[in-house]
Amino acid sequence: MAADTQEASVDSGFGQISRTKDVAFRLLALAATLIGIVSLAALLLNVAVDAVGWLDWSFLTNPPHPNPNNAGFLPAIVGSIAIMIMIALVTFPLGVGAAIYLEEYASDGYLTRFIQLNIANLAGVPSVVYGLLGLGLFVGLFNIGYGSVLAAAFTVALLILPIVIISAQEAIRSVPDSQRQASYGMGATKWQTIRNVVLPRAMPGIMTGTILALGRAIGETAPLIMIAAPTTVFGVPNSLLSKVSAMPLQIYNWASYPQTEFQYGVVAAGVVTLLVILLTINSVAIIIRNRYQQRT
Amino acid sequence: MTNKQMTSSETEQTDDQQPNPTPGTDSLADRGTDIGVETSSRDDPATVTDRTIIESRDLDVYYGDDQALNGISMEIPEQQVTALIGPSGCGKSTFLRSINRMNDLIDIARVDGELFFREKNVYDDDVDPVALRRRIGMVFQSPNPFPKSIYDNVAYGLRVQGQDDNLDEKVHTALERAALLDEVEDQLDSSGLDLSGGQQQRLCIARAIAPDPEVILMDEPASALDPVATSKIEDLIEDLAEEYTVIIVTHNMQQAARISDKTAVFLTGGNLVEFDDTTKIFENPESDRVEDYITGKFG
Amino acid sequence: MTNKQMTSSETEQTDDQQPNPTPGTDSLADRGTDIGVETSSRDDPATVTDRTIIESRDLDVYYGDDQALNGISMEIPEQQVTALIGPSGCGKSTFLRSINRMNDLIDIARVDGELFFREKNVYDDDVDPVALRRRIGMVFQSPNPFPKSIYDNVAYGLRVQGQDDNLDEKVHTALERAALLDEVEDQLDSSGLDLSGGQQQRLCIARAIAPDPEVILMDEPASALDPVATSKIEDLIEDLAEEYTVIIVTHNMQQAARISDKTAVFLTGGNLVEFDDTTKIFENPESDRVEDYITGKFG
Amino acid sequence: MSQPDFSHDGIRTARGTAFRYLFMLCALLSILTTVAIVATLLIDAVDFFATVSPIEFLTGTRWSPTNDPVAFGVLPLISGTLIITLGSALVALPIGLLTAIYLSEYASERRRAYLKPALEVLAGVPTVVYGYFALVYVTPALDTILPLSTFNALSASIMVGIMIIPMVSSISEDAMSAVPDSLRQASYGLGATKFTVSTSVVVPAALSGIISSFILALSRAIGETMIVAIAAGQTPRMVDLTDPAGMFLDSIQPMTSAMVQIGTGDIVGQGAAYKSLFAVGLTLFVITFVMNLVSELVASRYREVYR
Amino acid sequence: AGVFAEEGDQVNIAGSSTVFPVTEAIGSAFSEENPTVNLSLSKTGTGGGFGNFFCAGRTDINNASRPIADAETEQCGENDITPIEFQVATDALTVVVNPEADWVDCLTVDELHDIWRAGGAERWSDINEDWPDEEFELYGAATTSGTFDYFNEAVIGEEENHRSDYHATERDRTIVQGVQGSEYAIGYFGFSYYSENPNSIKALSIDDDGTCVEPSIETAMSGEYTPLSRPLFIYVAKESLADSAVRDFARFYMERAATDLVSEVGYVPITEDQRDENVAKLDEAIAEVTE
Ligand SMILES: Nc1ncnc2c1ncn2[C@@H]1O[C@H](COP(=O)(O)OP(=O)(O)OP(=O)(O)O)[C@@H](O)[C@H]1O
Ligand SMILES: Nc1ncnc2c1ncn2[C@@H]1O[C@H](COP(=O)(O)OP(=O)(O)OP(=O)(O)O)[C@@H](O)[C@H]1O
Ligand SMILES: [Mg+2]
Ligand SMILES: [Mg+2]
Ligand SMILES: O=P([O-])([O-])[O-]
Repeated sequence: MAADTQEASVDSGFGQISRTKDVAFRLLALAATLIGIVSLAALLLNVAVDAVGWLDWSFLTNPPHPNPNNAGFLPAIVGSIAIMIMIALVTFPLGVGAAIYLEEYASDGYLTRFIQLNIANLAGVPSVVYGLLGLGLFVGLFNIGYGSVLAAAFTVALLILPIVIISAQEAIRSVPDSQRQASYGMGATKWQTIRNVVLPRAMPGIMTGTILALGRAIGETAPLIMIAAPTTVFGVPNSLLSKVSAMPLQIYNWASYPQTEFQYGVVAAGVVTLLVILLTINSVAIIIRNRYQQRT
Repeated sequence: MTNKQMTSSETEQTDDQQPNPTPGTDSLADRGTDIGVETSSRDDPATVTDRTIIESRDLDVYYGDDQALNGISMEIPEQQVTALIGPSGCGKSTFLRSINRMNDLIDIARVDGELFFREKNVYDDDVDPVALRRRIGMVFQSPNPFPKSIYDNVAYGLRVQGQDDNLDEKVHTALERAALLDEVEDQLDSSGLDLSGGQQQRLCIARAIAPDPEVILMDEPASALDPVATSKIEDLIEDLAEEYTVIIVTHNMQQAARISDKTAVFLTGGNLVEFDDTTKIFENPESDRVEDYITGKFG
Repeated sequence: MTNKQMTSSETEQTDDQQPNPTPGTDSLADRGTDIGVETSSRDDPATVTDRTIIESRDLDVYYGDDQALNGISMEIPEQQVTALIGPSGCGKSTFLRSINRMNDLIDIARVDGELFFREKNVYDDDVDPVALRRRIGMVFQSPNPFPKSIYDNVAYGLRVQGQDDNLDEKVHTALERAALLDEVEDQLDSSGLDLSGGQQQRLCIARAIAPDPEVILMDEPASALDPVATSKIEDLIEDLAEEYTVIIVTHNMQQAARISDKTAVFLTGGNLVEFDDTTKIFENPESDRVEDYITGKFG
Repeated sequence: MSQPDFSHDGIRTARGTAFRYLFMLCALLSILTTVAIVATLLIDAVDFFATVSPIEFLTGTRWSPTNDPVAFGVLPLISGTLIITLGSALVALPIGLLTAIYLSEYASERRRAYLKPALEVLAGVPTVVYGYFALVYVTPALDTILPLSTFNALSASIMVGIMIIPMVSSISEDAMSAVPDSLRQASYGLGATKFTVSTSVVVPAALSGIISSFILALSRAIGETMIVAIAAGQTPRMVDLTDPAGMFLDSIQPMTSAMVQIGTGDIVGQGAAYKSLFAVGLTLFVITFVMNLVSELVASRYREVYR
Repeated sequence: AGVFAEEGDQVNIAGSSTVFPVTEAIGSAFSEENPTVNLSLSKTGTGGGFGNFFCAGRTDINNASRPIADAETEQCGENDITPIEFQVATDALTVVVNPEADWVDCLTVDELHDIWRAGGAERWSDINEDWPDEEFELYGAATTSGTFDYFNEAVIGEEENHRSDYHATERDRTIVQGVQGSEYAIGYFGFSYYSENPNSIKALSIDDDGTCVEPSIETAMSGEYTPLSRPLFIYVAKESLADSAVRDFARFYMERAATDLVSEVGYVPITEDQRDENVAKLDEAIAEVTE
């Protein structure tokens, strides 16, 4: 090798370029990533601690009561579950049907693009506006009773329908085209192909999306307020027209009670119950997703 | 041995994909042997019928504004193996798909001209493509079994077509004909996806023949397989031709030469340049361009 | 003309990618001309220095458990064009990226051995790869201008490296050296993405040379371009070598023969089989395998 | 030879058509929903505007639907919404963007695999819970260092901000991941540090996706109801933008919160006071609809760039 | 309603937030004995309950912290609803301030008037020069509430308006929190909200005729606490009594209103005489509709 004249400049030239900015930025970005998670964790810890002593069997099985020691969550829990079942019954077929139409039938025309854009937009309409829709449509026009199971379920179903459609579309889109080709090649009709090939393969994805959407539904409060769901319900709903309460609504109401024990006890117990149920729902979705993770 | 060397100027031509055919001086017959064609033993006249099962007349196919097939006319004989060969993009798959109207599934595809299946134009208004496809089986480039059990894969077509009497028997027969039964007999309930690539492709063939179609279309059925699996599929195809009409697209000229009775050579632009007995095509093609293609000058 | 024909048995070999070298009988020198190598005029000793700028000693590179380079030792001379050729996957890009430590960006990549840039091992702990890269420019396979104005593309490296005095002048000079100035002088504010492919690649070269590096690494810089654009880039590379050391990976042997002074031939397994003057490599290689590769027997 | 019979099977065809239209109906339901929303809002809003002029509604600076003298100026409510949006933007946009950069440029595959779902939990927590957190934990905590009203815009904004972080971060991250690696390589090749690559190449290239995420998140903040209804108070006042302390430390009333107040029965039906619910709802719908539309259009631009 | 005729085991109640705890306590006890009855209870304010629910035929019972107004009776009549009034408790409307507000323990009715009328005092010092020169932070009942109506009538009077620049809410808890959070706040609501939070807020005594009287169950029961002690009612729709669930609940309510259940939530229970009177009135109405 020759080149000895340049050696000095060479060594200095490879020295460390300042990384202060780089390192600082990295830490800043990491901190930003963690800040939401950490503060949520702190709040959850707080509420869990507050719920201790309040969240017990009698809380889960009693009706509400003005005395915090007797207050119970049962009608709200049952109400939420009843609403949820109804929502699932409504959104699942409608959502999957719309997704099938958009993915399997619709050609790429203006109407399709318009529907698609419209669905994306509906997913962003504030829930309180859906509440007004429910008030006008189900309580007003169809007269199915203020605050009834049906009115609540229909209202929230419309709210989560766009989410269900979008996730079902994604699931359907992930079915490889070679599978459809194989089916059509066998002389299957479009409907046979959809029923026997597309849907079975897309189903885990559709289920996951729907269950996650139900998780969102169970936390919705504003639409229920708008359709005048009652403040408090004793006893469990005995018909689709029964007035219904729901967990988030009961929590909202308890937050307005005079006694501090409600604020730092009963409400905390309600919040923990709601979050545990929500977490259970979401884990079911994740288990389904993992169990049926598709081979490609 | 000198003719094994590729000159640099030829390399350049190949890069640019601009064929510049140079008439060879060797006898074409000699070259036939030279390229190692083992011509099929199936052209023994006793096993071959001469009836035409599929005939296309002046068939054009367009994708949007692009023409993919240009006035294709050919008569495909019954119970023989017809190979479609040609460079990439020349329209082989398009032709295959226009036989069982799978092109209907492509929004922008449009077909002009006529295609007869046993003297019925399949593009007539009264033809239901679903009914058509029930008489024409199809096997694809890469194996695409459904994520169902082996049994259900084979039974699929039978069920779809409402032929669900004697299901067990039919499934077994199909697997047997596809030379797969011995390997999977004990695991009919396990998923079709758990098989090897070659087995999967034979499963797809079993699935295609189970409803007892008259024609089997195969679009490069072995291109995703290793040589061992490929040779099994090739054997199978020869067997199938005893009962079915097989039309196969392949990139592999040796394969076409080995297994087919008739060969159609498509060239770029969607033209059918030559269609004849396989022996003739590989040993003594009419067209210089076919000769160039077969001898590997381009494509 | 007979040697332009590729026989079918050769086709088969090519398919299987199993080289089966057969010693040729022609003189090697003859074949050099045969493949149309127009050896570079730049090996005129007056324009060539003999100083080594980059030297690798027994360099191994691994991706996870796979070894991509195997004990590479070579000395790359200053202000010359060195071409790296070899079949796909042989490690050419890997070697190139190990010079400016772009391999650091691949999580699973690991380097053993030494690589000296002006006698400093760039893998020493005290070497900051960022500083290293500021002295070694790089141009990639397909043009990758930033979605910014032409001006900002060229100014990017200057700004990043804090050389932002006389920005206008430096940008102009770089564009001029990259033979692009005339074509874009009036539209420096328009987006780099609006240029043609060949212009985009020259823009990327201008961007690479603007901060005045000592070495320019090019990884198949013309493979995404049409022949006209390619020839412009080739001219440019020859010009650049008057000031810079250029190391270029190419798949195109004619290109290597045309533009480089030195050629390194890598073969499968990450081995450097031969490294010598380009004329020598193309006219009279030492190794049979190199000969086979250059004459198109495999790869 | 007799021609084969490929004729259409009537039942099969009819069934196919029936399913087609059935599914189409499901898809059209979404359009019907939009129409129904607009119709419900409009019918009552029109009633409302028969008694209160739209000009008075849109320009009035006093909102007092029941107390004499009644006034229906929506501006105080809009200004309340503005404050919450501003406050939550200050929290969510920088944090969300930095998070996206961290996830897309810095985090290892493994770390991203658990950070992303963890972040998405933030968006899944029911808003009533956030509202409760704001009122019961955040406000008392902040009250020790700031002269805070029990109901204030600050804690509500912070909570809304935390809730929308995942919207910003995941959509922005998608856009950043769509930036081709070749651009990063080009930048590293020129001797750029990771910081420079992120800020001068990745972020500008992903800008339309990032902006789209911002708009979408802000639209969500504008429509957020329970957090503000619980924690921000019920004081419809014109916010003085020159007085940041007054803006955030005191009680305000955004549009959504006013709607809840009317909805919970504080106002007797039929009269203008009750109908104003729909006028406010319509205003909210129009604002968020336009924002969602803009966001969708901006996003479709970035999706096209690198396809 | 409509095709889905409502089932007989549903009792719907709306109305006063003041009366709410009483009904909630009794409803809770009732539902434990009658788990199949679905009892719903909304907190809408007295006026909201009459206007939006009860007289519109959507509820069977309305909680009320003031007697039904003429306009409301009329609205009910239009919809063929016959409201029957039952007094179920007595309340002491309580004026509260922050515990830190050590300068004030008692306000006269005139001073209250000055604080709460439209265009009245803005600062504490406007009432009494010795008091801090600080603006009031006012928390009060929403206009739909009986509390507002009662306070308006008893303190502000016909000639003047209640001020409107205050935190008006149906959620009394909000008032507790608001007053608790600010040294210069003042608010009013039903006694129970005070009795549950005696440490976080301070109740003021009221001077009507020269002596300061503090709000308590005793002073309300004895009638000393004027003018802010008031009767609380429920109104039952006579037509709903055809429903056995409503009947059962109304009877149950009348029995329990005279017990400790009421005093436990911070109100004065009715006397046994009042209870007997209520039961008789109820039985008479039931007899009429079940003929
Ligand atoms: N779905 C489609 N949409 C648009 N153009 C298409 C479509 N399918 C094929 N084409 C075009 O039609 C021409 C013929 O395609 P085809 O697939 O039939 O060729 P091929 O001979 O099968 O090629 P290969 O050997 O690569 O499979 C090509 O130019 C192709 O690009
Ligand atoms: N990022 C990576 N991760 C894992 N393996 C890699 C990576 N990059 C390259 N390899 C492997 O290392 C070997 C050498 O690759 P390299 O890209 O250097 O080859 P090459 O000679 O440049 O090939 P080509 O001409 O196709 O570009 C190949 O086997 C390749 O699969
Ligand atoms: Mg093809
Ligand atoms: Mg490479
Ligand atoms: O809720 P009120 O008792 O004040 O009507």
